[in-house]
Amino acid sequence: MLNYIGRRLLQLIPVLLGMTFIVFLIIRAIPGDPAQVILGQQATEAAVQALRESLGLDNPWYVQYVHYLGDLLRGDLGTSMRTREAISSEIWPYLAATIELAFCAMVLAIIIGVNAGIISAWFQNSWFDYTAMVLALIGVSMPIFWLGLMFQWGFSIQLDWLPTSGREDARNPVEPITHLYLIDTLVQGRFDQFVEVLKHLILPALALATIPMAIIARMTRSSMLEVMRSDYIRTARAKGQKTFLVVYKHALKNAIIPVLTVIGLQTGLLLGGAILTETIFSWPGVGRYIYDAIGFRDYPVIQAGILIIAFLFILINLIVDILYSFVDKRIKYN
Amino acid sequence: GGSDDKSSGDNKDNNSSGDGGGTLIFGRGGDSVSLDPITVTDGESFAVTQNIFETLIRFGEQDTTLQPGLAKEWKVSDDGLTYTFTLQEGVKFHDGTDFNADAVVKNFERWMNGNAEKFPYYQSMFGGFKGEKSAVIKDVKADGASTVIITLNDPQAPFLKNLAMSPFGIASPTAFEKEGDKFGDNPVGTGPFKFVSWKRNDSVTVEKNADYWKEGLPKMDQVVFKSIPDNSARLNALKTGEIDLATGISPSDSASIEADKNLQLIERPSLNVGYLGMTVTRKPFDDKRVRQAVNYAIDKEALVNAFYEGKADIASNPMPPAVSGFNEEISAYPYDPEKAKKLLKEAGYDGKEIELWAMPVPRPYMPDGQKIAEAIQKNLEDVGMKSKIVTYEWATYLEKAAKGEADAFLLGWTGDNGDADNFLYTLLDESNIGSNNYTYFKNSETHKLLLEAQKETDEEKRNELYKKAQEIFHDEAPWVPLAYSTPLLAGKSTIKNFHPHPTGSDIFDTIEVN
Amino acid sequence: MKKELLNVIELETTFFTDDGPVKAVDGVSFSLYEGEILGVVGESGCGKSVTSLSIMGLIPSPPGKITGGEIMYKEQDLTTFSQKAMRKIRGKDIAMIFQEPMTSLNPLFTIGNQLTEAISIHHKDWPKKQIRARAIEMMTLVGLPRAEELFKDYPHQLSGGMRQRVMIAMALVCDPNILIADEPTTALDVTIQAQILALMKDLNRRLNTAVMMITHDLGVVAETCERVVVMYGGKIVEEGLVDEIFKSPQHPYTQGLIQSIPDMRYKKQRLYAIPGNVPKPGSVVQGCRFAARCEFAFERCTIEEPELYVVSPQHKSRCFLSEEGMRNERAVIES
Amino acid sequence: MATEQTLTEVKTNEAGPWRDAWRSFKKSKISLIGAGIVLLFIILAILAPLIAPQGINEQNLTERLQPPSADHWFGTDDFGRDIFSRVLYGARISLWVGFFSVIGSIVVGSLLGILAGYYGRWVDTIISRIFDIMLAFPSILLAISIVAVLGPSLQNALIAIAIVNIPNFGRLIRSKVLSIKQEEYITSAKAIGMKDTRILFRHILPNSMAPVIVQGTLAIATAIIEAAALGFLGLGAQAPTPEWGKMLADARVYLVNAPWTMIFPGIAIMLTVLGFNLMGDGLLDALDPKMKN
Amino acid sequence: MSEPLLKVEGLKKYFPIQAGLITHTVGQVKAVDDVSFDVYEGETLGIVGESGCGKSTTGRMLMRLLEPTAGRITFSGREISELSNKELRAVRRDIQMVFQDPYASLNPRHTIGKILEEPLIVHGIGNAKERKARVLSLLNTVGLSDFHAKRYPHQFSGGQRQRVGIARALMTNPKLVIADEPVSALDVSVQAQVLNLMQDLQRDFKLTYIFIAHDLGVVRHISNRVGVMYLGHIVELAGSESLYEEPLHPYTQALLAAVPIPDPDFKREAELIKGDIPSPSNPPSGCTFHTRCPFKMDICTQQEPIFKEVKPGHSVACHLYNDAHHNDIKQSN
Ligand SMILES: Nc1ncnc2c1ncn2[C@@H]1O[C@H](COP(=O)(O)OP(=O)(O)OP(=O)(O)O)[C@@H](O)[C@H]1O
Ligand SMILES: Nc1ncnc2c1ncn2[C@@H]1O[C@H](COP(=O)(O)OP(=O)(O)OP(=O)(O)O)[C@@H](O)[C@H]1O
Ligand SMILES: [Mg+2]
Ligand SMILES: [Mg+2]
Repeated sequence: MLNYIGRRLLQLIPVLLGMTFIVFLIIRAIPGDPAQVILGQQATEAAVQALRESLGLDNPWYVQYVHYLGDLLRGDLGTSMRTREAISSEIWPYLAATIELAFCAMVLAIIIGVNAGIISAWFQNSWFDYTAMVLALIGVSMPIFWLGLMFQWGFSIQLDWLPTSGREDARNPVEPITHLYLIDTLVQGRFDQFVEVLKHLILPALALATIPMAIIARMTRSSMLEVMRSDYIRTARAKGQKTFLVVYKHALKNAIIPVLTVIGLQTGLLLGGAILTETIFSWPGVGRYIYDAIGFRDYPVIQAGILIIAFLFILINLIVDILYSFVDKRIKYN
Repeated sequence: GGSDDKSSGDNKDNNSSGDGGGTLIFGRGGDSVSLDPITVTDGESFAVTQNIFETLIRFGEQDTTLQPGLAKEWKVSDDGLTYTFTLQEGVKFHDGTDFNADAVVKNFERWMNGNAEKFPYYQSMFGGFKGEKSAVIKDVKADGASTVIITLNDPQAPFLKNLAMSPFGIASPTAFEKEGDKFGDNPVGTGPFKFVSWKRNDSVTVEKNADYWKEGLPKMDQVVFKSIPDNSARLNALKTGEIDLATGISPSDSASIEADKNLQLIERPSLNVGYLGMTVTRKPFDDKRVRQAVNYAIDKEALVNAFYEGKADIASNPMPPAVSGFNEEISAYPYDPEKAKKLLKEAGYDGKEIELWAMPVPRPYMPDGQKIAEAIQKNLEDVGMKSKIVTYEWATYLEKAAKGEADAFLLGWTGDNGDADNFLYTLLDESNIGSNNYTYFKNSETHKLLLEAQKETDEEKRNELYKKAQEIFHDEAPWVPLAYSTPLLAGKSTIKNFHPHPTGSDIFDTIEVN
Repeated sequence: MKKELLNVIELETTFFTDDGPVKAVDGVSFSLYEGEILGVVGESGCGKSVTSLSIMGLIPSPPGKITGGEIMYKEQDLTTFSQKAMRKIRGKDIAMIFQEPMTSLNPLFTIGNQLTEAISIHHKDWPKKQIRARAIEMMTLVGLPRAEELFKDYPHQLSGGMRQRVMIAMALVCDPNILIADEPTTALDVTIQAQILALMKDLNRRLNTAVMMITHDLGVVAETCERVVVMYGGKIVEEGLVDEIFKSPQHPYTQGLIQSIPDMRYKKQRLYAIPGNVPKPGSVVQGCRFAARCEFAFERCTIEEPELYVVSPQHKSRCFLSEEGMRNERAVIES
Repeated sequence: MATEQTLTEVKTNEAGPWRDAWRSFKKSKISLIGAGIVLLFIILAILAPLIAPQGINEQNLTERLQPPSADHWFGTDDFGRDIFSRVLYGARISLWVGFFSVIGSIVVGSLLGILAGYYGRWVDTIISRIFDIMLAFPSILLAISIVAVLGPSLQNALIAIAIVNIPNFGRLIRSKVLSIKQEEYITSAKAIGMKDTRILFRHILPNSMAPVIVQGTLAIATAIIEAAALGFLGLGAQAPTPEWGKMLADARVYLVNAPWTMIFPGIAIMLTVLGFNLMGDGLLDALDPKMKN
Repeated sequence: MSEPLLKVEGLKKYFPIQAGLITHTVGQVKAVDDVSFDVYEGETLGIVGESGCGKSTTGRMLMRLLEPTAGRITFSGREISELSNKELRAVRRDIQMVFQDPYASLNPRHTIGKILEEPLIVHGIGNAKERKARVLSLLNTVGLSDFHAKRYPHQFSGGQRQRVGIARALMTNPKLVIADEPVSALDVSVQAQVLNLMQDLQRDFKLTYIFIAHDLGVVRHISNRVGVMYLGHIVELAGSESLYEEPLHPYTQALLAAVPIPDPDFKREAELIKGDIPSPSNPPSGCTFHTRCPFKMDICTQQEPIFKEVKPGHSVACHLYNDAHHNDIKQSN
């Protein structure tokens, strides 16, 4: 087990290295002079040149890359060109916002998706199955940025049930500790704020959850159907086991394995897709952070942001792989 | 972040206390970059620092006239090289440090010993840093506790206006000496509000400075600067009551706001101009007649009505009327497609398709570059000029335009300090080719006029020089000036005494919410 | 005469597929007696598994459905039982083991878990200890060594033979009256098959469980069963005591089948081969299903469907040649 | 004999693997609906100039933001342009982007996949690693980065989407090649003395096509959404192109006052994507039932 | 006796087992371990054994579909293991193979006609017309009709598919046909048809067969000589009469005893053997059968028995028949 994790971590090294290189290349290839951007429209040429030098932008790219790698190894993600803050120290609140959003979305997607999939498979060809699967197909086909706007239009503007944007009620701001507001408010015993935070989470999380939810539901269903046809399910039924237990004990555990992969993949995609949701709901997350940084040519921030998301993505998939081995003892990692 | 947490916690009150007080949630388009004003150049940062810091001289409530700030009064020597400021007394910084001449000198010393990267605005407004030849300020000295003397190397006509700009807010020396580079996270000034906390990309919270030196101000207990990047999301938040006041209202929404009795539309006096620039070094715009033809071809009125929703005036000059020196005698080219066609024919325009660059980001002077470009495209097509709309990401856009790569491009300018020089010289003088003179326009006459005006301290004479220059610009037509827009804000109808400032950085000392 | 445990009467099971309904089992009737081992033999697709799954009420539905007949057990018709009632029967009264020991055990649960589950379903009141003891007792009974250790193992850690033993243990753990074994040894190697067959015979004798042994291997039938039912195309074509069926098979299909197997004990010069192919299930045929491949077919065979004629008290055959009056004729044809 | 023979031939000709796939595809109502939707949009796209009541760029500033009416079925936008016409033309753009970006990824992906799968060893290691790295980035993020480099335009969005999808197809083909290499009919082809290249092109590739077609159809759906997302973020099509995502971005401001400017392009995206998804699902069942999981 | 058509000496195939932090070989599956036998023209050599004993691996190595780890394979006097790819393809004209799963071994996207024609195209035999004629003639030979050429594999029954598989193997007029469990997947009644067909073809085309199967009855029926494999070794090889009547190796005896006989009167005499087949990745020391052998002696656990002829035409690898094993030990020391 440890051996396996160790091996997977070792295997990550070339991928991570490749990732840093690709990110670095892409960022360098973006046209535009960050120095000019930092100083703005009214800056003089001399000032721009001076800034360029002091940022090391006039070094050849490989020198910049080596410096960059060296810094990364020291845990230094660089300094934002715009705010002049160390990215490693300023990124957490953004990341926390995204993580909180993504986590809630994923929890929603998993709970609803998996159960809808199970029930659809259990009552195959029933009206529930048809409805759920049609909804799932529509869900997969949904442009979430549009869906998000429609939610906003419907639930915030027309019905005025839920807030349109942000993470908290600005009149009653959360005192951040971990920057995961659900946790922070609970720790401080501020249930009024907790409810506010939840209210702010609902729409973006729902929008973000739509696609993974649909995909998970479909995957669970087909995986369940496959498993339900298998011999050991027949065995369980031949023992006289209750259908509920056959489904939720015997079948689910087997069917969940491919679903786990999908969950892992979708979590990563969701982190990327958050950029759209964050735009629509003014969510101060890492997606916006990167997107804004692109606008400002804030190289170090773009690099660090993309790298961190990609790293999280890899990490999640690693965790999923490890989860497998807990679910399925057959998977021998040696 | 701020360690001062008495604001959070138990104040669940809303802002309905009769005599002001309460919290104002101000929704805006972006987050601050830093809260140390001298280090930044962006309006969103200034919007906050304006309320925490004060400058020696401040602008008028809604114009760019010079008013006493932290300096009660000032004198200029005849040669224009020595400025003597008398400071307000009894003012304290938020951290308790006394505000006095010493503090002012320390601020100037901090700035003068910096560099272009750290303090970009100091460089661009005052020419350079200590010891540099181009530096405007020679030195700054305290004369007693409440007098400061600033000596210049060369006279600078807009010097006082420059000093009134937000970056030159006076900070507590104790604090910036202690915090160093982190001062931007923990700003301490003398302003009406004290810094409380900053949630990146989300909100900055400031609270009432109870010891503010202006009696009875500020009215609000707390102001939250909330960033909601998306215009429509911001408006939605206003409508649902999540915020009280919103900037960056798109003109297209003005009608619906005016119709809503819970909301009011607030206009910010204009200090900007939006224009279509034509790069005079590129065909076909190297021919004056073609440029004039384009001026005739564009239906500015329709544009202003459609995309500024009437919240703008048709522009006739490269600077807005609020700036002294504006030439009222010049009127904009009328919409005359026939004339345009004729001029094009005269010029022998070959029908070559041009690239029409559209701004990728909204700015007050250009609420929707894409759409305006589309409309212009149509206008040009009507007179036989084919164009292709091109856009780049904002930074690239500016950079490429500065390199003279655009045929025709949309752009605009918001004045920094309300001086004509800041428009005409910056945008159209040959010495700014490659930076802000994107049209590459070059004219020996205007060059002479503008340089002369920089040295001229007599207001009348100076204005004459600028008016003359504007005539030449009108005739040479490197631009199609499109509009002087009044940027819009919207707020709850309960908001009172809010006077948005043309520079875009508002001080919330007088604002009240009932 | 032994007591009749199970009586299947005119069972008809249909699959409603996209290509129309397929009658996989078409009017099958037979009885299973106490303590006996009944062989059900036939080539693939003839409906053996569907018959057994019908008895268990485990026909995958949709698309399958019992469309006719009765399955009488303890004077009740199982086809009328609800799923809930059926669950009480399954495992406790009628147990089943399957062809693929590799896939019939849930790969994600330990052997112990699956065995004890089988017990606790029907003995909810038993304490954990008792359940465990019973499971281990059963494992020992089916010849699984180191039962205690195996208890914690996962199926993939066991060999095919051991897994089939686990399956048998699981089936017998609640003392069922009937054990349906659907090709329990087909996937196993010969040496292992011999062990499992021996085990089943032994258990049948010791526990007096009636076994319905489904197989396509006549060798297995000859070795283990007392009575046998031969199926072809969803129907029973011949039924009788093993001795009789092997010595004097009545139906041409049974005859062909027996002759077409190479015998290991001596060398046949040339095998008898039934011409043609096993019919596609669901193909509608007029008359006798086997007529197209039958050497002895005559006109009547293609028009009219023969019934199960009684040849001797325990021996029936679905062939006109077995009809009372035809016996003599048959002798003529055969000679 | 001749006549009987030809009769049987005619009948048996109907039964190739593709025919079978078509038959089972036809059987599924859902996939037919999907194909119907796709076909409808294709027809609309082709006939857009004929059907559209107005040109895509016919501005009429006096008729801005009109709600749906008999004249303007979907209402008008802020230029007074007919949204229905623009949505119709938008179909051209979305289908074009979807189709060609996927073709691009299939071509490049297949090439790399075949190289990796067939030659194995270090070729495989390098190509697979590159795929791993690319897949480690959430696709929309990668696409945004690529567009940031190339500059925002429809064409660059198409290229970015194509690049982002390459590893998906590459991996698919690679795994297909690897698994088909193990199939017994490949062994039997080797056993009759067939050359490797012939095996690759006559046996392995044709048998890998089914999943590529399925994946391709589904990828078109994703590509359409991704293109719209980029357009929405201002990184794809530029004004006045009536690209759906771009139309949504332009219409956001009118969410409250003129919701129809948002609703119709959104529905158009959803329907087209749904069509391709349904069709892909049907194809999956018809062409490659084994691939389902 | 004449020269053998195929001579196999010391054939081995070890599959590496890979694992570890940085993948490396941690062990081997000894799928085939030192197998030697001859095949004579016109005969059928049967190979039996339980699953995983290495039958298929052996068959595949004979055609070099798998590269042997060691050993020599000589076909018609040519060393197959040393041929270049080009020469090898030519040899594959003379050696053909029939596979166990008749469905999996036919490309589902090709018609039967195309499948059958392909060997001819590959070897450049005949022009289009001649090829077509040959396809039709062979179709008829294996009992199918002309119109079947236009059909696809999935439209056939298992037996018919296996006929196609056989027809394909015969397209190039091979000398040797290796049939790997050609009837295991078939129904009993159809199995007899295919066995008969194979016998007829052998007679008509003067074929030599290597017939791999696990059904002892089938092997006896079709083979002249039979080799019994256990865990990668051939433990006994003899004429089928001799092998079935007087099996020498305890494993052969156990195997024969385990086969159910379709005769209710038959009474089993021999004891059943106990235990499972060990894993080929970790075979027992000495004689690999010793874990299950009722006659196990001390030497069996230590020393591998030598495969040798103990009676004319009857070879066995068992210490029971090795009087000279003491000498052998001395020699090896
Ligand atoms: N789920 C199903 N859907 C449709 N048809 C089915 C299904 N299950 C079985 N059948 C049909 O019923 C027929 C009888 O199947 P059954 O499994 O009983 O055969 P069998 O005699 O057990 O064969 P085998 O020896 O291959 O196990 C099959 O040929 C098949 O066509
Ligand atoms: N490619 C391979 N890699 C690793 N091990 C293999 C490979 N092919 C076969 N083996 C192993 O070699 C051993 C012999 O396999 P082989 O297929 O020759 O057996 P067989 O006698 O044909 O069995 P069966 O009767 O099941 O077909 C088995 O244990 C198998 O697991
Ligand atoms: Mg069966
Ligand atoms: Mg094999």
